[in-house]
Amino acid sequence: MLETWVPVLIFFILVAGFGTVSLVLSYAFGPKKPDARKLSPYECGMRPIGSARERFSVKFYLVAMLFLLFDIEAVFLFPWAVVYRDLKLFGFFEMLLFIVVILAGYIYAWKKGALEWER
Amino acid sequence: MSEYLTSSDFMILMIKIIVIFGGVMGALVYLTWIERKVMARVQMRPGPTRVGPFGLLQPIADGLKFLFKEDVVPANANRFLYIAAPVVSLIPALLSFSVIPFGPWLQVTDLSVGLLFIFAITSLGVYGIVLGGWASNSKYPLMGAMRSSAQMISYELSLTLSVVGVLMIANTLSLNQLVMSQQRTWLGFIPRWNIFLQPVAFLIYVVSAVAETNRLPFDLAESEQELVAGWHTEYSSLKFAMFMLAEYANMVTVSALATIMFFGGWSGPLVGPHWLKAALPTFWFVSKIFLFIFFYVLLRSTIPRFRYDQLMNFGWKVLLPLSLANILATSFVVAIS
Amino acid sequence: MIPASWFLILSAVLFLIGVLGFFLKRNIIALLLSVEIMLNAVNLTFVVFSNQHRQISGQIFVFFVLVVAAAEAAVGLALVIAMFRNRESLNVDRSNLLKW
Amino acid sequence: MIQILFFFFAALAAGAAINVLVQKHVLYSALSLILMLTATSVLFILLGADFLAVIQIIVYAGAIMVLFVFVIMLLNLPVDEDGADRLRWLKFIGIPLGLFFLFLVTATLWNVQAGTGTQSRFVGSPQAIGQSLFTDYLLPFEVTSLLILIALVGAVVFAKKDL
Repeated sequence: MLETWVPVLIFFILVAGFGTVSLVLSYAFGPKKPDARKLSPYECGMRPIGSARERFSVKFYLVAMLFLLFDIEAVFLFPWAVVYRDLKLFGFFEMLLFIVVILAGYIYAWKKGALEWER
Repeated sequence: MSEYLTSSDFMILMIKIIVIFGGVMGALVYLTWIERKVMARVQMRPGPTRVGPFGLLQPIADGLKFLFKEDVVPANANRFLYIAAPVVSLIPALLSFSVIPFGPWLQVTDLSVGLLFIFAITSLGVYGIVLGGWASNSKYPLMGAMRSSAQMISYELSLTLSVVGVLMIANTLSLNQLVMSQQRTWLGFIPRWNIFLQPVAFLIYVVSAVAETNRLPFDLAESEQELVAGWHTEYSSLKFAMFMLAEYANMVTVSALATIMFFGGWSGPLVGPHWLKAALPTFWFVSKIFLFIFFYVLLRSTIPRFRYDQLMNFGWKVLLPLSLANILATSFVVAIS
Repeated sequence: MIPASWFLILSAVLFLIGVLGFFLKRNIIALLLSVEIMLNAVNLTFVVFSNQHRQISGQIFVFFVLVVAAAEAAVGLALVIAMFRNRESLNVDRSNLLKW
Repeated sequence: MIQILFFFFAALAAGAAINVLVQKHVLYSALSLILMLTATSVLFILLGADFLAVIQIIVYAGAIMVLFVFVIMLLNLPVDEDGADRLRWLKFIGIPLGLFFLFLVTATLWNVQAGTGTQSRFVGSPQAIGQSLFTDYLLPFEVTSLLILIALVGAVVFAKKDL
């Protein structure tokens, strides 16, 4: 089975090589005439005000957190789906229970406004 | 070890890798031409015409231009991450072609977990965007990157969940076997494609795929009227081209996955002499992918952009429950039948 | 062929790095990262023994470890955010209000 | 050949793990951890756990670390303020003791050469894992859902300011 992964490794080396070579090429061929204005951050011609790295809304955390927890659920669904033929109705009910419990959390998050983007 | 490197198996493998890599790179470069032509036609313009017949040499001219452009690294950018980000986003995008079956024989390797391998690889693509935006140390890129990554992970979820219904029918994660499971026909002429069994999953998949690849109408990351160009505002020369290449590669990957899972992959009528029978599957596969891409471009040129809150609400409040309901409904039907 | 002990030694090395990180770093996010290193080292051990004993159970446990890691990261980082709101610092030594 | 792969990825994992500790900025630590996770998942493949290797990348690198990176960017942390810590001296005891521990483990394991890890491949296919997970480990699996529920509720409560 390990043999099936060897081509992936070769392909990876090829792709990584391609990426690196194109970086080197653009470094080698491009002209280099930097000046202060050119190297300043893009602000539609204005002088940048303050640092770019501001703090973001906690929304982004909530989205990533919900994604993480539902991703875990999805990960359980994959092995379940491939053996589903053997599990039959039993498998349906075990997954129903699993999903219902997680849906409770989903509804909670919804009710608490974690899914609202506007606020 | 050394006998493996000189064996004919290894030679065949290398030929396959070169054919697939070369073909994919050529196709990606020419996708830009197709996109510009189709968009131009929709807007009653001729599109590129100057370079070569029908502007066919335009992508090559563009490539050369990218190569000879100045390679700017902004002064207060985070140099290492700034340079690494395009590579980080390009590698996963191209690596997924190592498992896609372009035909019964034309596949680099058929992993037993091929589908999940693609999901795993594409989930790493987020980092290229996040790091690109963060390392630029500029406001528009950072906002674009945060938006884009939040959008990508939200829709990645429904993308992953929409596939589960198909897996319940096919019971395999190997992409080649997924295609094989759709070979037969109903009543002798309707192909046994999963789209007829899983229409809801297919709809969810298509919507999520468009959002996942940051294409219009979901290109909130680089909505040019608000954020200039999103996370790659500060990028120039070949680094910018690499981001573009990664975006197009992702587009082809999701189209290829849609074809494999819902449209029978490389299956199609086989006629004619032997050499034609060997070549036709690849032709069918590429044509199906092309149809998807065409649909993408039409979508881009016809539908206006969503608002960001609409987008996130749609993903979390409509697509996610819908895909869960689809899974439960499918499993119930499969269980009682 | 790779002896199982090599994997186990690597796992011990990784676990040790995690432990050291947990003791030596002061940034709370770095502490959480160190915990992830330790969990990962344990995962490696589980897989080695699963391979060794030809039993799938070890790999199933890795699954559960993954869930625990995810839950830990979700709640831990929520705490980090809450803490940062109150203290404007992530140094674990600065959050000493419960201490006397 | 396979040994070379092992050494390369083992060194990569260990080096990346050390780099997590060495880096001053926590974003670099997180990125280094992603590298370590990827290297470990290659080791999983060497051990025949194909499915787990992929799952490890999906969950760890693709979700957990995304969360970390988001939080790091969200808070826009200043560089690690290691300053005058009262636990400075820990370094001088901890590292030697840790190395001693490592020596003990290595010495013990070195003598147990009998078991060979990757002689015949034992593949953790998704089917095998599914069969076991949904029959023998049914109860832990269902309890897992409770764990996820609790984590979700807890995280929402902690992170939302105004409930």
